[in-house]
Amino acid sequence: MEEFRPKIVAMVCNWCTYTAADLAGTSRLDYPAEIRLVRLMCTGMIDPKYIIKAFLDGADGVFIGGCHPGDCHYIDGNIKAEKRVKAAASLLEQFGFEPDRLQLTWIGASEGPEFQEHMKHFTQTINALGPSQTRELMVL
Amino acid sequence: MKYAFYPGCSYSSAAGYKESVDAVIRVLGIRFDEIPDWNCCGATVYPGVSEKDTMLLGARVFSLANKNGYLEIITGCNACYSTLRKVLEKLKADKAFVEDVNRRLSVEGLVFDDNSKIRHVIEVFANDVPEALWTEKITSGHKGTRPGFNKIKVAPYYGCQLTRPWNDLDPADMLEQLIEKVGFTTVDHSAKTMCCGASLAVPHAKETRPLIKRIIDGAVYNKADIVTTLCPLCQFNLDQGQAATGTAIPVTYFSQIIGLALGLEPEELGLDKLLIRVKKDVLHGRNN
Amino acid sequence: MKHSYGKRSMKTDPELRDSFYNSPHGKDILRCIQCGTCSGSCPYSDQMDYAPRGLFALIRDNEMAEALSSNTLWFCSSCYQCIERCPQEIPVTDIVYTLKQMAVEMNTMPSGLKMPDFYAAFADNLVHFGRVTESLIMAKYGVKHPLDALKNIPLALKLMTRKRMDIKPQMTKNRTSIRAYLERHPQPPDTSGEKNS
Amino acid sequence: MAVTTEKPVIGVYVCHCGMNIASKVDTEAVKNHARGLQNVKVAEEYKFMCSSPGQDLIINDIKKKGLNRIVVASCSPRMHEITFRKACEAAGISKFFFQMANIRENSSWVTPDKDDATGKAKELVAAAVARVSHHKDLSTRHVDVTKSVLIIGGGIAGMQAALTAAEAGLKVVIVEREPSIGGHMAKFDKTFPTLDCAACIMTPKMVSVSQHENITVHTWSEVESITGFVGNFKVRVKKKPRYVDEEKCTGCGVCMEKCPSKKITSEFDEGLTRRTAIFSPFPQAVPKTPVIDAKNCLKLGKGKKCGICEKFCEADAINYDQEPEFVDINAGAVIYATGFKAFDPTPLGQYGYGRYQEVYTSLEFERLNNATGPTSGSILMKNGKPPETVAIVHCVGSRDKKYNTYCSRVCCMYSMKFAHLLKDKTGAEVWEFYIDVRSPGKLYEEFYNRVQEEGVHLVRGRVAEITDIPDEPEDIGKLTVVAENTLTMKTLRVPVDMVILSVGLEPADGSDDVGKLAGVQTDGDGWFSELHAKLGPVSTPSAGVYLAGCCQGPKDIPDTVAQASAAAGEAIALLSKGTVETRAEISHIDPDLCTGCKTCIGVCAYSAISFDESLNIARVNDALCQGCGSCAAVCPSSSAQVGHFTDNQVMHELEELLS
Repeated sequence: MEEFRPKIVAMVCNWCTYTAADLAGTSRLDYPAEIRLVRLMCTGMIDPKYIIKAFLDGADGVFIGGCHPGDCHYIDGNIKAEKRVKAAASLLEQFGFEPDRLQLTWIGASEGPEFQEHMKHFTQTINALGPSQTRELMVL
Repeated sequence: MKYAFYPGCSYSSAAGYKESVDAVIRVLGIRFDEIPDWNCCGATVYPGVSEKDTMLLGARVFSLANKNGYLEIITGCNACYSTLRKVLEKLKADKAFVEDVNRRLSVEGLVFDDNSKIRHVIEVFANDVPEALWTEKITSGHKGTRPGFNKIKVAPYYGCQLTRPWNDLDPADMLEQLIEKVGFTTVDHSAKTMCCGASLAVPHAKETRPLIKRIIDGAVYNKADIVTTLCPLCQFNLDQGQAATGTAIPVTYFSQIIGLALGLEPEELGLDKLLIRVKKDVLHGRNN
Repeated sequence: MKHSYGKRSMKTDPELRDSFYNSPHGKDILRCIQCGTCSGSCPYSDQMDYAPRGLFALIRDNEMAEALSSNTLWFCSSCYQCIERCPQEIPVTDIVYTLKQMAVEMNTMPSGLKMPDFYAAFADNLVHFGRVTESLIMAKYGVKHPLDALKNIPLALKLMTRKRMDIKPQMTKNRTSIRAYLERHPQPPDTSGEKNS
Repeated sequence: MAVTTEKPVIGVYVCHCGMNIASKVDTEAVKNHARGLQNVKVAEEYKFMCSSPGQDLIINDIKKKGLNRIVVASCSPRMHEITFRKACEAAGISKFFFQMANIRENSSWVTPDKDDATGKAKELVAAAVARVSHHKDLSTRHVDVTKSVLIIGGGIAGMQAALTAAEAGLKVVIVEREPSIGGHMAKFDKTFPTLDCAACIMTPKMVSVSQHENITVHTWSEVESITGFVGNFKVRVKKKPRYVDEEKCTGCGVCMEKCPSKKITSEFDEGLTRRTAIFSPFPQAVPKTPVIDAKNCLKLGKGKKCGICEKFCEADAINYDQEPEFVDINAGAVIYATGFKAFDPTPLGQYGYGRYQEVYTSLEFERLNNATGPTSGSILMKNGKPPETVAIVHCVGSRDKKYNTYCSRVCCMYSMKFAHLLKDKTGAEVWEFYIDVRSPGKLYEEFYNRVQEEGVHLVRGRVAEITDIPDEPEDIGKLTVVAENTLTMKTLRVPVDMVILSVGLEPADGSDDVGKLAGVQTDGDGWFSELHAKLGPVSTPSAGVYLAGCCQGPKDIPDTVAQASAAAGEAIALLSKGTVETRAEISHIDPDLCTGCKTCIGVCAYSAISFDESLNIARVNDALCQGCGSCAAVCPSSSAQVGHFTDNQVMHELEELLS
């Protein structure tokens, strides 16, 4: 059987992490192709159902990247996001899903190298966890 | 207080280092257990010959201490300190290598524990000995402390390998504080951590002269009565080297002046072994 | 015969270069901005044919062979001043150690250099006794460099009067095992006579 | 919100971006993949989609082939989304019917393997197609702007920006935390490379700033808070108590003469002189009104009954009871000009700063050399004698991983200036120690050559150490500078009388916090981040907020002035229209779905949601909503939706990405 290529979505904020991703690009800092970015205006607009939806659609990992606390373009959207992601995580956990599959991190606009690092590291984590059973688990 | 002690090869033949340390810890009630069957750390020579070998030499020293129930070892030599500390750092960073080392050491039934630590004797005196004990021993030293040591100007000399490359001696002015604590006066100078060239002194005496001179000058320009060191190689080099630099300022071990402050006799402290002798008025303090 | 337009730089064989660059800190020299802080800080740079900065420049020019036969390696006193000050945080001393090991391994020590003989004396002492004794190192080294030995006689006498001349070797009990540990100790080059470095 | 019911007819355009994309992504494969996607009628590839032929391709297809949705697979939307949205509008469809797939920054530039890069590009395109099918047209409104600019910092950058904006008829408010405007430039005597006197070009500017009818200056003040948004910022300024009435004070200076506490180190003179507790930092200060430094004032700080300044003030301007005062202002735009601070060389022990008295920082030397400085401009050592030999040490705290990795850009040139002035004033022998001489700028290289020809020793080598231990006894009392001359490969040991450390530049203290007030971020080194390294050097991601001078990175005076004018230009361009378009991507609450639970009201950071008691539903105020989507994320009935980021749109993008 062929090697496991995880599906990972990264929902990132337009002002910080998406900009960092652009910077990583401009600086040619490569990271795993498994990462697919979804650009949102703010992590604060991430409805927990987006996360659940992603896993139901077969995501093996969901990464959420926003501005460092205090840097949010919309005052405190990132802080709100943190709370909601926790909520989503605990919900998913009840269905026996590994918490490490969902990660929220702050990556500032100028942190291209950090973005690359996080992408590499998160992909390793997911690779280690293997394919997500979430779908089956949730159906039960 | 008891510690595993690593003398290193230059310790016993050094000018009263052993004598003075033994005398001082006796007074302070500290015990140094010499690591049984310790071997040479390889100093600055072996890392340039074979890194693997240096690792084993160092690992063996630590394991011997571990075997006797000590995780931490104490040494009085800067060269040993830096060589062994570098071995520790390399081993701690390389688990695979540790296994290899342990496999080799098992012949002697030894095991290297990577929680091992190393410190210099001065750290014991400066950080472990409680203030109270100092005040007690210094004021009411064996034969009563001689007056007037505060008129004696001491130039501290750290050498290179205790402070560099780590730069994390804490407190950074440990030696100065200790000198002041036992009642002497320190003189500030810019050569405290300059290299004295001990490791090249034998084959390259001529080329090493300027290194010795700038350190001695640092002390002389600041009107020091004596220089005090923490390493047998530094002490020997600065002491014998002055024959060629035309200066004659005594170079002691920090343990020797501490000994004086504790009221010990110059002979007990091996001060008679210095090539450049300490003047009487210094030994007995200046009253006027 | 091959025609040449001028002095050509020694071509280093790639293996030599790679084994250096693949050593623990080898690639760090690529960071060097050639500011000379290391050389300026080095207490023995005046004696070196190439001070550390120059050495790194040589290596980056593929002149590995020349770097390995430079006397620089043998004048490093391991004072770490260079490391402390290097603005690029290059572990200069450790890199010199690596180069020295390569030089010992390949026996590229320039002849007439005294340090390798001193190293040999030291290592020999260590290998035999597990510990070293200054007087014995001096004796062994003195055979190769009688002048240095002679110069040291007054000092030796003085030390004796101070009861500091240990002429019986210090040694460990378990010498065989220590010898077993040590894979290598330097074969000094045949330094015929006293050429000062 | 105009709802479009027509069936989506999509055109997909894959850009090569020269070789930037094409070298890694098989654009033809991506094109063919797109052709197979639902609702896609046209899929093309082209070398440069952003070029006008590229845009025409889109416009023509929309017109001729009846496309009503467009996807361009090229670079980051932060780069060209606006370009292609304009193209859509030009062709007569809503600019919101466009979606960009970033296959350059997100694929070709970051994916080593060609197949991976192509595969990823296909997925990104597919996701964009899925998303765009669900795009809706959105409407925007125009709101009036306040034709005024807030400028934070009154140094040369702030003043330049202020004058430019004020000349264009905008109202300007400068907030400066020091007692006077002028900043660092006011401390300089001469400026490179022309050597014209800083004061001569500075003082008139300070005066015109203070006299300009459109400029208000708040010195000894700090910005407390910034709220609102582009065109309509609400700013609260805190005026620290001056204890001197600006209206009444005539600036006669008697108070300063009489003040008994005279031993306070002068910040302006870099600690080389002492000042009084009631003080004006320098003679040409604007405003002239002094301030009482309460901490050091006998009466205010030490509880003594002194009161001498009050006694001697004929204008009766002293007021010990002054309290902090808060001023609220409206501003259409904000310009940051918070400048820099000089690197403190104390940690570099080997240079002996603070240990050897003849080791100076460059700013200290600027004062030492300044006509209004401690020595009235004659360069003297602490012993009152002029130096005979001086060493200038470049790159102190710059190009050094332990401190600042970056090059501070100005040090080489000001060091050359120092060398020239030293030769000129004292005839001293000058040694400059450099790693690399960096003189890119008009007449800079020429100035470097001039200094060389004046006989300054330029040594290529970073100084290793400075010691007071001389090589020769006759040099006792001098400092010996040790460095390798990397060109001769010799170690130099130069005995000198005086050493100048050319310290680098760092962001001003507290700039980080001031930046946060308007959502301006800092980079790894603490400088403010511009919108785009090349194309947006004075803008920031926050609309209506601009950067001027060193707060964005080390700069010399010409560059600072240029950038300050540019920042003012941006502000003028923004505000001269009189209105700004409200963002369309804002929240909307569907009255039919809203259950009136008020959860959204709690999470809105802009108090943009009000509650309609009569209908028992929540309503969004378009003017206040910023479109952050916090309400949408919490709305249990999904009645709150952010335009262009609706559940429907995001979910379809996710679904396609994961299919």
